[in-house]
Formats: sequence, C-alpha cells, structure tokens
Amino acid sequence: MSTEQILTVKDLKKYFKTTRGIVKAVDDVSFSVIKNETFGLVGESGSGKSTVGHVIMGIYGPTAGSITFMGKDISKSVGKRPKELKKRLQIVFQDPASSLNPRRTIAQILELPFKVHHLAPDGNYAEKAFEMMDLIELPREFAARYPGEQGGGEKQAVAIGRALATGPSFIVLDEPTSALDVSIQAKIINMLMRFQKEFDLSYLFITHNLSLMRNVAQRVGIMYLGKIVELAGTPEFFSNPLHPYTKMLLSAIPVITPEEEALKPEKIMSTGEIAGALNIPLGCSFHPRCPFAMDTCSKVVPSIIEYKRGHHVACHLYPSAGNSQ
Amino acid sequence: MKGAVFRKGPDYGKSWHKFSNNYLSQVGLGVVALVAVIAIFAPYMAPYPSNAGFFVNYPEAHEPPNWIHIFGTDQFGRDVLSRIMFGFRYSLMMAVVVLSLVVPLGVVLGLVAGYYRGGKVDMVVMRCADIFLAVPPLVLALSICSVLTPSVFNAMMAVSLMWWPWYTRLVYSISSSLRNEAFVQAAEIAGASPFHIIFREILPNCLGPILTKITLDAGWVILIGASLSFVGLGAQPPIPDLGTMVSDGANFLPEQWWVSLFPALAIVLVILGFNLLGDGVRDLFAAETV
Amino acid sequence: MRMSTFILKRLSYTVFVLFGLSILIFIIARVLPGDPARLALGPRAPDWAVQNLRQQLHLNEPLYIQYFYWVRDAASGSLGESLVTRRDVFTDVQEFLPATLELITLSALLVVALAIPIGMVAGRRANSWFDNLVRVLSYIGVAVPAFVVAIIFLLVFGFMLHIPIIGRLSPNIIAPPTVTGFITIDSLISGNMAAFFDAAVHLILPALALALGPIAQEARITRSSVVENLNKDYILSTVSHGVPERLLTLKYLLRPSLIPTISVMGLDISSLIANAFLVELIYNWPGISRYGINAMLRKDLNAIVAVVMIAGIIFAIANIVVDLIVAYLDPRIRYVEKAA
Amino acid sequence: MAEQLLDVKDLHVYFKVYEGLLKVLNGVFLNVGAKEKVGIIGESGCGKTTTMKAIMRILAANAIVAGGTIAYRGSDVLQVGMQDLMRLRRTSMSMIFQDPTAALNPVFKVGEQLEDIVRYSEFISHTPTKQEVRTKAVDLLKSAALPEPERILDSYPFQLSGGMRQRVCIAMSLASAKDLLIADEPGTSLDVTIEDQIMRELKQIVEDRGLSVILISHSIGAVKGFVTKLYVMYAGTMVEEAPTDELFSNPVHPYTQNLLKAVPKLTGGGVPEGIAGRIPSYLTIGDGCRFASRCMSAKESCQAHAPPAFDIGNGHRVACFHYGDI
Repeated sequence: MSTEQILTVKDLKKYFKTTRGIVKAVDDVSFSVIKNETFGLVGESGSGKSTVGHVIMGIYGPTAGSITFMGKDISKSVGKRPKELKKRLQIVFQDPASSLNPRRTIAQILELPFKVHHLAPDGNYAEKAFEMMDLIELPREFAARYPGEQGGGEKQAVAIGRALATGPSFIVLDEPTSALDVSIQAKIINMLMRFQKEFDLSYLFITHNLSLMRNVAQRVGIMYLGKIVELAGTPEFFSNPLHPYTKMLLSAIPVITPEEEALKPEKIMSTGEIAGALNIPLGCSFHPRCPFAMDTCSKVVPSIIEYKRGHHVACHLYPSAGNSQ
Repeated sequence: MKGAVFRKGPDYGKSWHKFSNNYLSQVGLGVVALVAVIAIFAPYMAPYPSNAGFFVNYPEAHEPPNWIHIFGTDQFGRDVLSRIMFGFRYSLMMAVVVLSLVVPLGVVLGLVAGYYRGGKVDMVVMRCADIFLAVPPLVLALSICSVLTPSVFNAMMAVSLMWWPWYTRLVYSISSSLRNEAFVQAAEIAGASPFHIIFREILPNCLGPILTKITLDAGWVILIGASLSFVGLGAQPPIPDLGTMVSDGANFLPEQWWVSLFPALAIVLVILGFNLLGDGVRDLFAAETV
Repeated sequence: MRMSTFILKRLSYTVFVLFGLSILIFIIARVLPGDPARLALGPRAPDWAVQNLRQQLHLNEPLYIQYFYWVRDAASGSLGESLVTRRDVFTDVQEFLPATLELITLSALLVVALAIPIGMVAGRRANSWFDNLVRVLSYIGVAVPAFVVAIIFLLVFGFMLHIPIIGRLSPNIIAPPTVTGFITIDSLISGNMAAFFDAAVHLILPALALALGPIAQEARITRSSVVENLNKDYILSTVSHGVPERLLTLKYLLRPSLIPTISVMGLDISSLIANAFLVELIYNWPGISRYGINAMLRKDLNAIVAVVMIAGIIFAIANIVVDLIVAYLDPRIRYVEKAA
Repeated sequence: MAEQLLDVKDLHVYFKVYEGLLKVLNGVFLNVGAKEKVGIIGESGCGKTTTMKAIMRILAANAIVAGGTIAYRGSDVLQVGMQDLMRLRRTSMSMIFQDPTAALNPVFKVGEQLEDIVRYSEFISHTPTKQEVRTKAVDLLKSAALPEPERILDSYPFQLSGGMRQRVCIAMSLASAKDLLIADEPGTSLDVTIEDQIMRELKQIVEDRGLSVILISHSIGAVKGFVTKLYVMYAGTMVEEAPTDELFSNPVHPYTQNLLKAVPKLTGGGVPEGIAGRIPSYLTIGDGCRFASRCMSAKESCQAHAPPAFDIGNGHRVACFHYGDI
C-alpha cells in the first residue's frame, strides 16, 4: 500500500464567536489521510469531529492552520475554491433527511453535479442520473420520486450517489449511518467499502461508534474537546489503547459477544461529562474526568507525541521530551 | 407506494383529496370562485349595469329591499346589488395588482437577504423591512394616500409600498434557516451557483407558506383597499367601491340600513372566502410533506 | 442581569426603527407631490405669500436640513402648527391621545381576557361541540372587519336599543377633572359614578368592535397551541406521574401554550391601532386617530407626520411589552442568548 | 416462577390518521414478574414506545385500543377507573422517556416539576409541608446520582446537560415508581460514556429498590448486561421472547438472527449484510407474518396469517412457523 498523502491537515483551528464567548470547536488538529485508506475520526458530541469535516469541505474557512489536498492548499471556504477541486472533494452528511432537498426529485438531485461540471458531453443528464441510480442499486423508476417517500437507507444511497457523481478522490463521511437502523446500516457501509475499491477513494470517516470504526478504518484518531488525543493504526489502537479517555470509551461501549468483552481494556469507569465548549478546563481538557490525573495535568496542555511508531498520544502519562517538565 | 410512477411534482392527487375532504376549504373555494365570476361578468350578470357609475334615478331612491331591487337602492336610486357586483371588480383588481407587484419583490428580497444572511444585503433589506413594519400598514397607506390625490391607482400604489416587507420577512425567516441545511451546503459543495441555490433549492421550500399567505392576503388587501375608500382616501365616487358604498350608506343609518349593510356583508364574504381557502392551501402543502 | 441587556438591546433597536420611520414619513410628506406651503395657505393665496412661508418653513433647503430642523423642533416639544386647529400639533396630541389609549388598552385587555380561556377550553376539549362552535365563530370573527362590526353595533345597540355610544360621554354628563386622561379612571378617582357608568357604556362597544377580530384570531392560536402541547412528551410525562388534572391544565399546559398566543399579540395591537382609525371615525370618538383622519383629509402634513409617529411609538411600546411577557413566560429567552 | 406483576395479552393498538387506520400493535404480549428485569429490543418504529404508552394509558387522542388486556396486579389498566389509574401512576408505576429534553417542561424549574410530582406521589396520607416536599425532592435527586441537588432544583431544564436531565427524569420516576419502572431508551440520546454511567446507576437503583423494570432499547448491547429476559419486537409484533443468555446463544427467529449479525463487532471482521427492505407500512399491512416481506426463509403460508408464539421450552417463545427448520 502506498503512503502517499492525499489530504493533510496541519494545526487546524476553528473558533466560533458567540455572544457568550469564543468556542474553540477545533484546536490545533493535525493528521493526514493516505491515499485509498479510510481514516476514522471518533469522538463524542461536542468533540469537534464534524467541524473538522466541515472545515475540510470549506463549509466555513479555518481560523488558523492549513489543509492541503492533492498538493494544493485549500484552507478557504468552498466558494473560493477552484471548480476543478470541488469535483475531487465530496461529503456525505449524517442525516439524509436534511441533506436531500425535500422538494427536488431523486433525478434532479443526482443530475445537479453533472450539470454544474458539464459532465455529460451529449447533454443527456437524465441518462447520467439513471446510471448513477444503477450504481447505488436504486430502481430507475424512483427517479421522479421525492426523497421524503423513501426509506432512510435509500435516501443515504442517493446522497452517496450525489457525492460520487463528479468522480471524487476523497470523501468526507460525516456519521453516514448514525441516523439509520442497524439492519440498514450494514448495507450502506458495504456499499461504501465497495465503492472505495472500485473508484480508488480515500475516506475521512467521522463517527461516534467505535465498534463500527473497528470494521471500516485503517487508522483511527480520537478527538476530545477539539483536540486529537490519540491516533494509531486500527489493530494497534484497539489492542493497545494508551489514552485514558480512549480506554474509558472502549470500556463504555456496549458489546454483545464474550469475544468482544475480552478485547476491552481493564475497566475504566466512565465518570463526569464532556465540559462545555465555552469553559474548557485548563491543562489537559480531560483531566477532571481522568482517574490518573496528576498535578501537571491541570496546568500543562499535553502535546501530541509519537509514543510508538505510528501511535500518537497526547497525555502526560506517556512522557517524552516535550511533556516532561 | 406501489407501481412505477413518473411523477414530476409532489402528490397532487393526495393533496387534492385532502383539500376536497375539507368542507370549509371547499366553501372558501366556492365563494372565491363565485366572486371572481361575478366580477368578470358583472356587466352581463348585474340586473342594472348602468347603475355602476354616474346614474341618477331619484324617484326610486332609498327603496328598501324588494323584488325589483333585492338589496334596495341608494340615495341616487341606484341598485345596491348591481353596485356590489361591480364593486367586486375593484376589490379583486386591487388584490391582483397589489399582490402581483408585492409578492415577487418581497419574495426575492427575502430570499437574497436570507441567502446572504449576516452580510450587508441582509442588513440593509431587513432593517428597511423593519422600518416599514414599524407602523400598521393601514396607517402608513392612509398617510401616503393623503398626500397624493385620492384614486384607485394611488391606493394600490400606497398599499403595495406597505405590503412587500411582510413577504420579505416571511421568506427571510425560512430562507435564513434553510441556509444552514445540509442540502444547501451539499449544493454549494457540488459547485452550484447562488442563483441555483436561491431559486432551485431554497425557493421551492418556501412555496407552501408563500402561497398560503397570498391566498389569505388577497382578503386583507381587499379590506385595506375598502378601508381607504371608506375613509375617503381611496376610490372616489361614483366608482362602486365596497368601502365607499359602506361609508356613503352610513350617512343614512339607521333608516336606510341596506345601503351600508349589504356592501359591508359583501366585504365580509370576500374575506371569509379567502380565509377559508387559505386554510385549505395550508393543508394542501402540509399533506404533501407527510 | 442578562434580562437588562435584553431590554437594553430591544430598546436601542426600537429607537433605531422609530428613527428610520421618522425619516420615511418625512420623505413621504415632503417628496411626494404637493407643496406644504401652498396647502397651508390654500389655492387662492398669492405666490409671494407662499414663497414667504416656504422660506419660513425651510422648504427651500435640502431635505436633510429640513429633517434636521424637524428633529430639533420635535426635541424641544414642537411638532409644527396644525393647519386645522392652528395650534402646535404637540398640544393636539396631548389632548386627543388619552382617548385612543383608553380605547386600545381596554380592547387589548378584552382580547387577553376572552381569547385565552376560550382557546384553552376549546383545545382541552378538542372536537367537542364547544370546540366546533368556537371554530366556526372564529372563522367569522376573523373575517368581519372592525368597521363593519362597528356599524352593526351602531345599528343594533345605538339605533335599535338606544344605548348612547357616540362620543366618550353623553352631553348631559359633566366630565371629571383630568388626571390620567382615561375618563373611566378619572371619574372613579373623583368618585363620580354617573360619569363612570356613562363613560364605560360609551367605551365598551367601540372597544369590543376593535377586539372581536383579534379575539377570534387569538382563540384559534391558543386552541391549536394547546392541542399541540397535549401531545408533547413533557405533558405526557406529567400525566403519567399522576399530577392532578387541574394542576396539569392550569399550570403545566397553560404556560407553554400561552407563548405563541402572546407572541402574536404584537400583530393584534397593530390591527387595533389601524382599526381605531376607522372605528373612532364611526363613533366620533375624540381620539388621536380621528384627529389623524381629519388631518389626512385636509393634507395637514405636520399633523400627519405626528400621528404616524405616535402610531409607531404605541406599536413599538406594545411590542416591547409583548416581548417582556414572552420572556417572562419562556425562561429560554431570558437566559439563553442566541449565538451570533 | 416469581409473582406476576404485569401481563399484557394480545394487545392491538391502531391510530386513526387522515390516510386511514395505522395498525401499529398487533397482538403484543409481555410478561413482567415482581422484581424482574425485562428488556425489549427492536428498531425504530416497531411499536416499543406505543406499547409502553398503552401500559401507562397515555396514548395520543387518535389511538384506538382495538383489543387485548393489560393486567397489572390482576386488574386491567385499560379498564380501571380514573381514580385507580391515578393511584397507579402516583404510587406504583412510572416511565422514563427517551429524550429527557422533550420530557421536561421547558418553562418550569426542575424543582417545581419534581416537587409537584413528589407532593402527590410520596404523601398520600397527609398534605405535606413545603419543607417535607423539598427534602424528599432533594433525596430523590441524590439517589439519582445528582450532585448539588439544591442547585439542580433551582435550574431550568435547558441549563442542565443531557445526562443531568436524564437523571432528573429518573428522580421523577422514582417518586412514583414503587413497583414498576419503564425506561424507554434512557441512554439513546446521550453520549456513550454518559449512557454507560446512566445505565450503571439505573441498574443500581433498580436493584436497591427491588423494582421491576422494562428496559427498551434499539441497542442490543445496552440491554444485555441489564435484563434477565428479552423480547424482540418487529413491526408491532413480539417475534421472540427468551431469557437473555438463551437469546444470545440460541436466537431462533430469522429477524433476531439477522439483527444480531448486523451489529458491527469490536473484534472486527467487516460488517455483515443487514436485512434487505424496510419495515412495512402500517397503513397497508396485511394479516400475515409482518416480517415475511424481508425474510429469507418466508414461504407462501407466511403471508396468509400471523404466526402465534410457539413455546419451545426454557421460557423461549418464538412467533415463526418455521422455527424448527431455521
């Protein structure tokens, strides 16, 4: 497998100004996605994982830091990006009920990207839409239907089809199955995995579901209050988690088989709640919930270090030159 | 859900079914249709078409309702029923002219301000709308009419000038919230132009409330027109405007009550019709999104 | 603390809007065809007199200078001379405004006092005979314009039942000394019960004529809000915990249901103010609206500007009051400020 | 077997909507013994919440109970008089709603809401003083693992975090649930680490107080460690009932089997195919097995009429004609 980086995020910051103060939704996040891999970004609500995806898509510009995509800097909002780039970078949103316009037919939705980028030389956009429907396994007679009449799985398939239309090389998957039932989730995930191989895609897979992540991602990053606290290859990540927060998450996941239970790390009881984005604790933002918190934890922000080869962690328990004052 | 369907629009069959099951909306549709037919064919349907304008027949003045003049006659001996039938013409014309001026303008302003939410366009448009909405529309319309020469045309212009902000505000509230919807973001990411997003993605989602408001407003515009002429700042005699007829007739209360009361009831009928119809239109669009 | 910021923001925006309104109405009065000086002096006045007056009224200056003079004068309590009364418009306003305020206040109280209980009962007993009756009546109530109601009242109560309803007081009653300007209250203060009853009778019908439409409207809104709330989880949860019926309805159901009702009161006040212009005319009610109509019919520009501004101010104050009540009812507004 | 507390038999609940009749619940059964912990799993729209609302008798106005009984301590909840129903709701059973944000009245302080419930639930014999009510409310919040109960009582719901809101709802339920606690997806709207805490606390409370519990969830893992008996629900019917361990080791109904398979495992190995199709429309649903349209082993006979629940021993019941061949 190649290690060519298709997308690199460096020191990314996204702050939102509100009347009650500044919300640091994303604070100094760096990672890169390798060509043809699925990079998983995991976190609870308020961790900033979706914001990362939205900044990459240019839904809003970053406050600081850079995003490099296929060698070009794209640290700006979508309106200012070159059209050619827009074709290469796509997103599937969490809830297809809101990402598909309820007043446009499935055909109209699927034709749009082809039309915008003039991707039908003969002008037969309807045919393009039909072909896309074949690809996402939707009967052609659904073309004139509205999204509201479809089930969640079918709607999400349409959203995937729309993302694929322009022939992208990178897709942000923003919790693509969290609005779906388990029995339908499987079909969508398998479709995504198939397309990845077929079309040489790289994914940034954002989710709160670690079990799902285990099955789809090659590498995983965990976010907590706007920062990545741990990042590793999936097998290493699940067999040897380092950060106390990761351990807490893993022990909190409900599982159904004894084999899964055996895989969990020593039980770390989950305590406390994620802090409000307006009053992030000083030092390590996880320290109020951390059973291993030390004095330094409330004072010094741990920087992220490569503890082992390919395994990064931001925690004072794993000292390196940078963290051992 | 069964069978291959190539429908171009939402399920109109179902919507119509729902609409036609609503007894009151049907009454509304009936009333509006009746008024429209009377207005269009007034010269042929009115028993005394000549009574619409300058016409004097003193021997028959102030006749109470009878078989010859079902709604009686006014101080000049004109048939009240005939004048009401012609009155509908001016009422409907008022509604049509005002709304066809106001709706496109107000809707486009609201859409654009909503799309560029937080920007300068939003600032200017919505602050202007707020200023126009700072006083009841009738009051400002009255004052505009007062500095102009009272006429049907000036009344229409004055009402139009007052009415656009309602549409701007309505559409703005929808479009500014849709601006952040994932489907709008998806269109942006696909590279769609602002024109496409405003008119193809956002506008269709505003249609339900807009059409409902248009239907309801038809009644209210007619009322405000009648109010202007009731005061004497709208249509001028001898134009058979319902408002003018009510106020003229009021001078002869209580003895010649019919001169005032029947035009008043005609106004009520028109407003009631549009109100009932408007509720039906609202249901129609609610049914569609089920 | 947050509440005061809320009020302050609301007030400053109101001042901005009223300022904008004053410019708008000033433009209407000056830019639209018609020479105020010519209007003041009449068509037969010689041209030199008109020119003199134009000079005196700064009409030859640019518009923004004229506006500046107007604002300066208004700040010092002068709104210019009325062509009709030949007094300063400010004096006229002082004389006529209380009557209108008395009328509108009573109407607004009637709306709240009648619409909310009607809507609550109709919503609680959805689809009962009472609910259906309310629905039909409210359709009619919304559709009948206030001036039509006023004429029907005049016919029925005035001419058929001979109840005195023209003006504020019968000619044979001596008005109580002015304290508040509300004759009903003034007569109570002075203990003049005859005047009180006479004033109340004169007041109630115009007030009701104004209030009928808003009552119908608000009853409908309250009803649908109640029905909607009855299906909310928080009401179901309260029911499932066995909270007594009375407490459930009068506390847990009433308060959230009132929020939309009260929010719409602003629009109702708007319709009360607008309709007062017609109803005062019909009942010869000596208020600011009737004064305004007379000014409009005679192109009395200074008076028109003043009356529109006063309508705007009343409307703005009413809206602030409505916002405060809504903020009182809904703590989310009090505590959570919207993110910018 | 333990003492019987709740016995739902053949429950049919329909909803009258504009388009016609939604036949949502079709022959639902449910059995809860004293101090028994029962779970119901099923996907969204399968009628879990409707069943619970029927038990609490808080169904929407357009609901029609078309048949069945809900025996609670021997008397039918659907038939008892208003006074008895009120007594049940105040002192015996209670329900925690899925979304704590929706379940708390947004315009009243937590204290007011909780104290009103306490006043009528905890003090049956006399009218309590304000102080008594307050003390009791504080106790309840403490037992729901809420720190600083006084501050919470003085807060509006929107000032609390999701986890705290759900704990407030639990406290409210504890006031009136002396026998049966219904928990409708208590952790679903919360984050994983918070859900984990809430479930642990809830389990502790239920065991300490000796309550019976019905725990509803669409997440199979969340109920597993909690309950001793599980029901699987699909499209308004109970398709399988078994002791928890039995259900996981020996699922019999095709739906249960596929559902268990479709859950992504922490052990990896990819995501298996789920179940094709979707839940049928309650408007046009036929008389046959409601899973037949998505079932790989469906035969023609499945379409004709609904399978009854066959008892296959060990307290294991399954509503499938072909349970033997699968």
